[in-house]
Order: sequence, then C-alpha cells, then structure tokens
Amino acid sequence: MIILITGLLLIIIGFWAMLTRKNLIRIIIGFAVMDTGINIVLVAIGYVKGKTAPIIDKAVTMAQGAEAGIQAVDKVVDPVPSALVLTAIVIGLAVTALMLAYAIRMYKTGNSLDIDDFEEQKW
Amino acid sequence: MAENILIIVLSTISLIAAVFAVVTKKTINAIISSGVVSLMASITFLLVAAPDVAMTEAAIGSGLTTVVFLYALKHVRGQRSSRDD
Amino acid sequence: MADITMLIMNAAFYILMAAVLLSFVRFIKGPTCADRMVALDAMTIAGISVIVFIAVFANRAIYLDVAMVYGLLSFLGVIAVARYLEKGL
Amino acid sequence: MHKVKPGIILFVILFGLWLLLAGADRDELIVAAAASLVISVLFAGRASALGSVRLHPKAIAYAVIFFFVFLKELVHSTIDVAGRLLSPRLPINPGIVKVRTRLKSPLGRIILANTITLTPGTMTIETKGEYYYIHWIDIRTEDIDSSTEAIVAKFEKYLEVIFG
Amino acid sequence: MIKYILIFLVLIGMAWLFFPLVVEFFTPDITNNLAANYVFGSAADLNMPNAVTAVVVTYRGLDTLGEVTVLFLATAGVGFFLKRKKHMEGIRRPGSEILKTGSEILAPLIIIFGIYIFTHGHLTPGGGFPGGVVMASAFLLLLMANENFGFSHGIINLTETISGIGYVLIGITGLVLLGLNHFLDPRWLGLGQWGRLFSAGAVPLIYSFIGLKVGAEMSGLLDSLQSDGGEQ
Amino acid sequence: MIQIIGAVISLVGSMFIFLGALGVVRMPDVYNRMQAGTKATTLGSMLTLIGIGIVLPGWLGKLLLLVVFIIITNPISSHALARAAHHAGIKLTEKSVRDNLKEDYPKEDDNG
Repeated sequence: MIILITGLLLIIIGFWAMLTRKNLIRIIIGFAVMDTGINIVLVAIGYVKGKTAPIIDKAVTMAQGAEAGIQAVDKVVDPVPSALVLTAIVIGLAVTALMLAYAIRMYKTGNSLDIDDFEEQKW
Repeated sequence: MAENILIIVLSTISLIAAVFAVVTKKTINAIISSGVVSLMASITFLLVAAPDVAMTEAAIGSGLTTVVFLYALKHVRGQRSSRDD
Repeated sequence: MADITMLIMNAAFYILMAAVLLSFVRFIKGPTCADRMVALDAMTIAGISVIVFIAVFANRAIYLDVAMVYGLLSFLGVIAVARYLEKGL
Repeated sequence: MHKVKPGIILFVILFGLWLLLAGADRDELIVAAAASLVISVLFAGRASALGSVRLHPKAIAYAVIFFFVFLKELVHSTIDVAGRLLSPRLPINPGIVKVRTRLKSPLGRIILANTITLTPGTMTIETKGEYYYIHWIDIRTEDIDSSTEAIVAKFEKYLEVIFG
Repeated sequence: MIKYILIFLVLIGMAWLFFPLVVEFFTPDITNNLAANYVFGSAADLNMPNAVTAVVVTYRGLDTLGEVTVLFLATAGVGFFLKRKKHMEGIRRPGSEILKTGSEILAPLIIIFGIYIFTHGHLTPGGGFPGGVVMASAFLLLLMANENFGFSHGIINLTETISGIGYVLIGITGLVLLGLNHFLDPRWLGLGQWGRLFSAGAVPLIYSFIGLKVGAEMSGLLDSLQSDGGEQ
Repeated sequence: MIQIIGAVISLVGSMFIFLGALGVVRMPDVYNRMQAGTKATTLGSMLTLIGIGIVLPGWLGKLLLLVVFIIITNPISSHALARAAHHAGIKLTEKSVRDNLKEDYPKEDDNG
C-alpha cells in the first residue's frame, strides 16, 4: 500500500518534470524517474501478503519436481509482473539512450537544448 | 515490523530524491539523484519478493543509467564554459 | 537463544537505516557533486548490508546475489562521475 | 611466455571464483572450465600485470603475513578515526603529503596504493612515478622521508618480497 | 502563468484519476489461478525452480523475442543518430594508473560473474537480461579507464549476429521438431535432474543466447554514445 | 552461543557504518568526508557480513566473496573520485596544513 502510493507519486513527479522543465536532458531524467515509478507499481500489484519469491529452493520446500510445484503453489507470489518488469527495465534503458541520442543530435543541429527553441517542429 | 519502517524510510528517501532531481539547478545533480531513486527502488523490489527485478535494477541503476546520461552531458558540454558543472 | 540473536540483528538493522538516512542528509546538503557522490557511495555500502539483512529475515539465500551485483558494480557510477569531473569520460 | 603466466593465473582465479559461487557439481565444473578458458585467453594480453606475482613459498608466506598486518592496521586506524569523529571538537589536521615507494611492478604498486586508501586516515590521490601523493587526516610530519616511514614502510617490506 | 496552472491541473487530475486504484487495491492473501498454474507448470513440466524464468523464456517466449527485437531497434537507432567519427584522441584526460591496472584485473571478474548470472537463470534470480547488462558493464569499465580503447567492433557484431541467429534457430527448431502446438517448447534437450545446471531442457541455452545478445547490444550502444556524435 | 557472538559482531559492524555516515555529515571537506565515508563503512560492512556468516554458516562462502568484492572495488572508486575532485579544483578545508600536490603541479588545469 505505501509502496503503491510511492510508485504513483514517483510517476506524478516524473510527469511534472517532463511538463515543466525546459532542458531536454532534464525531461529525459523525468522520463527515467517515471519509468521507475511504473515498475514499482507493477511489481507491487503482484505481491501476495506473507509469500516469498517464486524461486523454489530448500527454503521453500524440500521436494523436487512436480511434487515441489504442488507444495510451492501456496507459498510464492505472482511471477507474471516480475517477468514483465524484468524486460521492461532493460528496454527502458535502451529507449532512454535512444532519446538521449536524439537530444544530442538536436543539440548538434540547433546548437541548443532548450525545448522552446525548436519552434519549427511544433505542429 | 522492521520491514514496515524500512518501507517508510525507502519511500521518504526516494520521494525526496525525485523532487530534488526536478528542482535542482545543475543537471549532474539531477543525474545522481536518479541514481539514488534507482537504489531505493531496487531495495523496494526485494521487499516485495521480486529478486529478479531487483537484480536487473541493480545492474542497470548502479552504472549504466548514470553513464548514459553523463555521455550525453559530455557531448553537450563541449561548447559551453567548462568549469561550472 | 534464537530470540536474542534476532533481537540483536533487529537493532543492527535499525542502526543501518539510521546510517542511510544520515548519508542522505549529506546528499541533500552537499555543496559540490563530489560530496553527493560520496554520500551515494556510503548509501550503497549501507544498502548492501540492508539487502543482506533482508535476506536473513526472509531466510532466502538467493537474495544474496542481488547484494553481490551491487558489491561488484556500485563503483562504476562513482568512477563515471569522477571521470566526468576530470573531463576524461 | 609473458602472456602464458598471467593467463594461467587469471584462469585459476576465475575458476575458483565460479566454484565459490556455485559449488563443485560436475556440470558446474564443465561450464566453469569452458567459460574461464575463453575469458583468460581473451584477456591474457590485457592482464599482463598479473604476471609479476612470484610463486615461491616465501612469497606466499609473506602474503599471509601481509594480510594480517593489513587487518591489524585497518582495525587500529578505524578506531583512531572513529575516536576523532566522536569527539565534539573534531581534532583533525588534514593535508596532502608526498611519499616515495620502491616498488616497480604495476600490481604491487596498485596493491600498495589500495592498501593505503583502505586504511582510514590516509588516501592515495595521485601517483607520479615513484611518488605518491597522499591525503592524510592527521599530519604529524611534513618531510618526505619521515612520512614515507610512517605510511608506506610497514606495507612495503612485505609487498617487495611478493612482487619484487 | 496560465501554462503553470494548466500543468498543475493536469497533475492533480492524474493523481485524482489513479489514486482510488491505488488506495482501494488490497493486497491479496492468496495467489491467483494463473500464477498458481505457472508456478506449478514450471516445476512439473519444465523441472525448473525459477518460475519467473519459466514465464519469460517459455510461456511468454514469443514476447521476449519481440522485446529483444525492440532492443535491437533501439540500439540501431542510437547508432543511426550518432555517426561514428574516428581520430578524436587527445581530448580526454588519461585515467590514473591505479584505475587502468584495476580495470584490467576487474573486467574478467565482472564478465565471469555475468556468465554465472545468465547460465544460472533457471536456478537462481537473474538470467539473460541482468547477465547481459553486467557483461556490458565490464566493457563500460574498460571504456572509461582507457582513453584510447580500441575494441574491435567485429567481435561485438559477431556475438550479436551469432546469438540472434541462434535464438531464432532455436525457435525454428522447436517449430519444426514438435509442430505448431509446441512452438518454442524447450523440452527437446531433456529435462535433467532437479536443481542441476544442465536441466530444464533448452532454457539455459536460450537464456545464454539472450544474455550474449543483450550484452553485445548494450556494449554497442555505449560505444556509439561514447564516440563523438554527428558532424559539428 | 556462537550465534549470539555473530550477531554482536554484525551489530558492531553496523555501528561502524553509522559512524561512517556520521563522518560524512560532520567532516568539513570532500577529502575528509571520503576518509570517513568510504572506509569506515568498508570495515563496518566487512564485520557485518562476517557476523551474519557466523550466524548462518551455510552462507559464509558467498558472504566472503561479497567482502572480497567490496575490498577490491572500494579503494579504486574512492581514489578516482579524490583525484577528480582535486583536478576539478575543489578546495581543501581551511584547517588543512599543506598541499604538496598543488605545489608540485600547480598548472594541472589545462586538460592534463
């Protein structure tokens, strides 16, 4: 619950940064913060009270194979949000790098990082 | 009990660091603040029982995010005055 | 026996959280970004211990791998900022 | 030859690291051997610093002694710094001094510098040739020789035997 | 001024929209059906302890293939925006001797730790994505420490191509061997013994290819970001 | 009994980490903060991890490896940061006695 609210507030703070800042790099930092907030919300939704990570080892059950699956089902949390976020983090870094590359390119052509200087790209 | 207090501490630190990343003047301070947010997020992932995600966040947030932003900042810095940031 | 051990470990855990908060104070105050980086480094090292304590309380040895990633990679961010400051990046 | 010895040392280090991480199962041994072989072949030219380790018994004994000396210094000076920190007046006397070292091999020099850095109270800032510039939290002397005596000498005599 | 009021209103509206979702969400006490199926299936069908890896590699394997493609496109985009330019030496300040020697010793350790992470993806946390990122971190360390780091782009491209082709080939093999109903089924390698390294069918192999590909792509991305981009 | 000893060791270690954080707040300039912040915490985390390893002997191998990683990587990063701070011209505190590096290489500013 506290974690969910934290994630939501991080999303809103990142959105605030994206809306108000002028510098392109600061906008992208806002995007990164927002990304982290979304990941926190997604993972926190998959949490089940009092359960442990969905990796079966000796701390969960001593059984092996299918027997372990039956015994572990009511002891672990939901693995699906973890699997989603696992790839989303790496993709987020690649997308951030792509945005930064575009920002550098804009700086080289327009010689400025201020978003208000790129008037001709408004539509 | 201890976990609940840890959650409060982590939330406070990450929220303050995120606000600091928005309001600070220099870009490099904002970059380091996003590193703090990433560290706290990684411990949070561990608390909600997702060690895979925590490990990915640790590997990305400890070095690569900072470096990617700093490379961009380096290219931008070239023509400006050199000492300020 | 086990109760006393857990009690002492809980005390250590609270002290670690206080240490993270104290470093964060320097992070907010720090006049230069080198100060902020020192504070972030101290927070990371305290964070490694926090992760290990979480692993102890959850009784999962596999959580240690996360701490190991931090132990091996946390210096990269510091070196990146250092190389940026001395214009060597 | 100068590529073979660092390669072998690197292989042993990587193999041992994997076994500490994963345990000595049969499958693990196969994968560990393959992975560390590939990496040590790729990096043997780059990690030439490892070649300066001497592998005779006296050097190994000195390495063990060096480890304990380092631990003792670490605890001793941490308590010293902690005492300074806790006193309300903050009795520090910092500055940067210059010391001299006799070590030649790159690995010996980096281990010496890292040892100085890890000991609280002293920290290597810059290395230029045989001189190290060290930030010292409590300067007792300003002369090169006496500060060398105070900071470097206690570690150097062991490292000299190990690395030459 | 009106702009700031509008932004404030947008933020408040966003918070108002999402706040009930967060506050009224109660953390469940019992794992839902889908998750229970996945956890049971990963242990029973695939003989694999890590259910997250089971979801990433097998149950949602096609999505992962798509995500690797997205990663490849992003890297190609970075390379497209920042054209590489040679002969830019002499501007960077050389790194210190300690950093250079230390990086040469630490980089193999980091790489073998990355290999450990992605080969043990089915037993412990981790897998291809964090493992690849850790390997790219070793590359990054060398790139930061040596001011004229001449790394052959051939090796990166070769690794990327081989692992990409390998991943696709495994998919096609699964298609051909087992028919459409068992697309991307990793069980053609034998399930092995519970908890051993060589178990869970082809999952460690697939994850190794993903790890190598992610590592190579991240290294290429860092390399194109580091070199001076574009014409002035 | 051995478990209580291990727990006490980890308590002492966490106190060292706390002292390091206190030093980060109290010390007057970057270099002194680095002295307290990155090295008192190194000893502190060593003691903490080894104490936990005594409590849970099955984890000792991985914890020792973690300690080795911290010992190898920490001095390199703090050395690099100190060198960069000195190069970027961050001043030493007023209390400092002398600065031999500045005397020997006063014109370090021209990009090396």
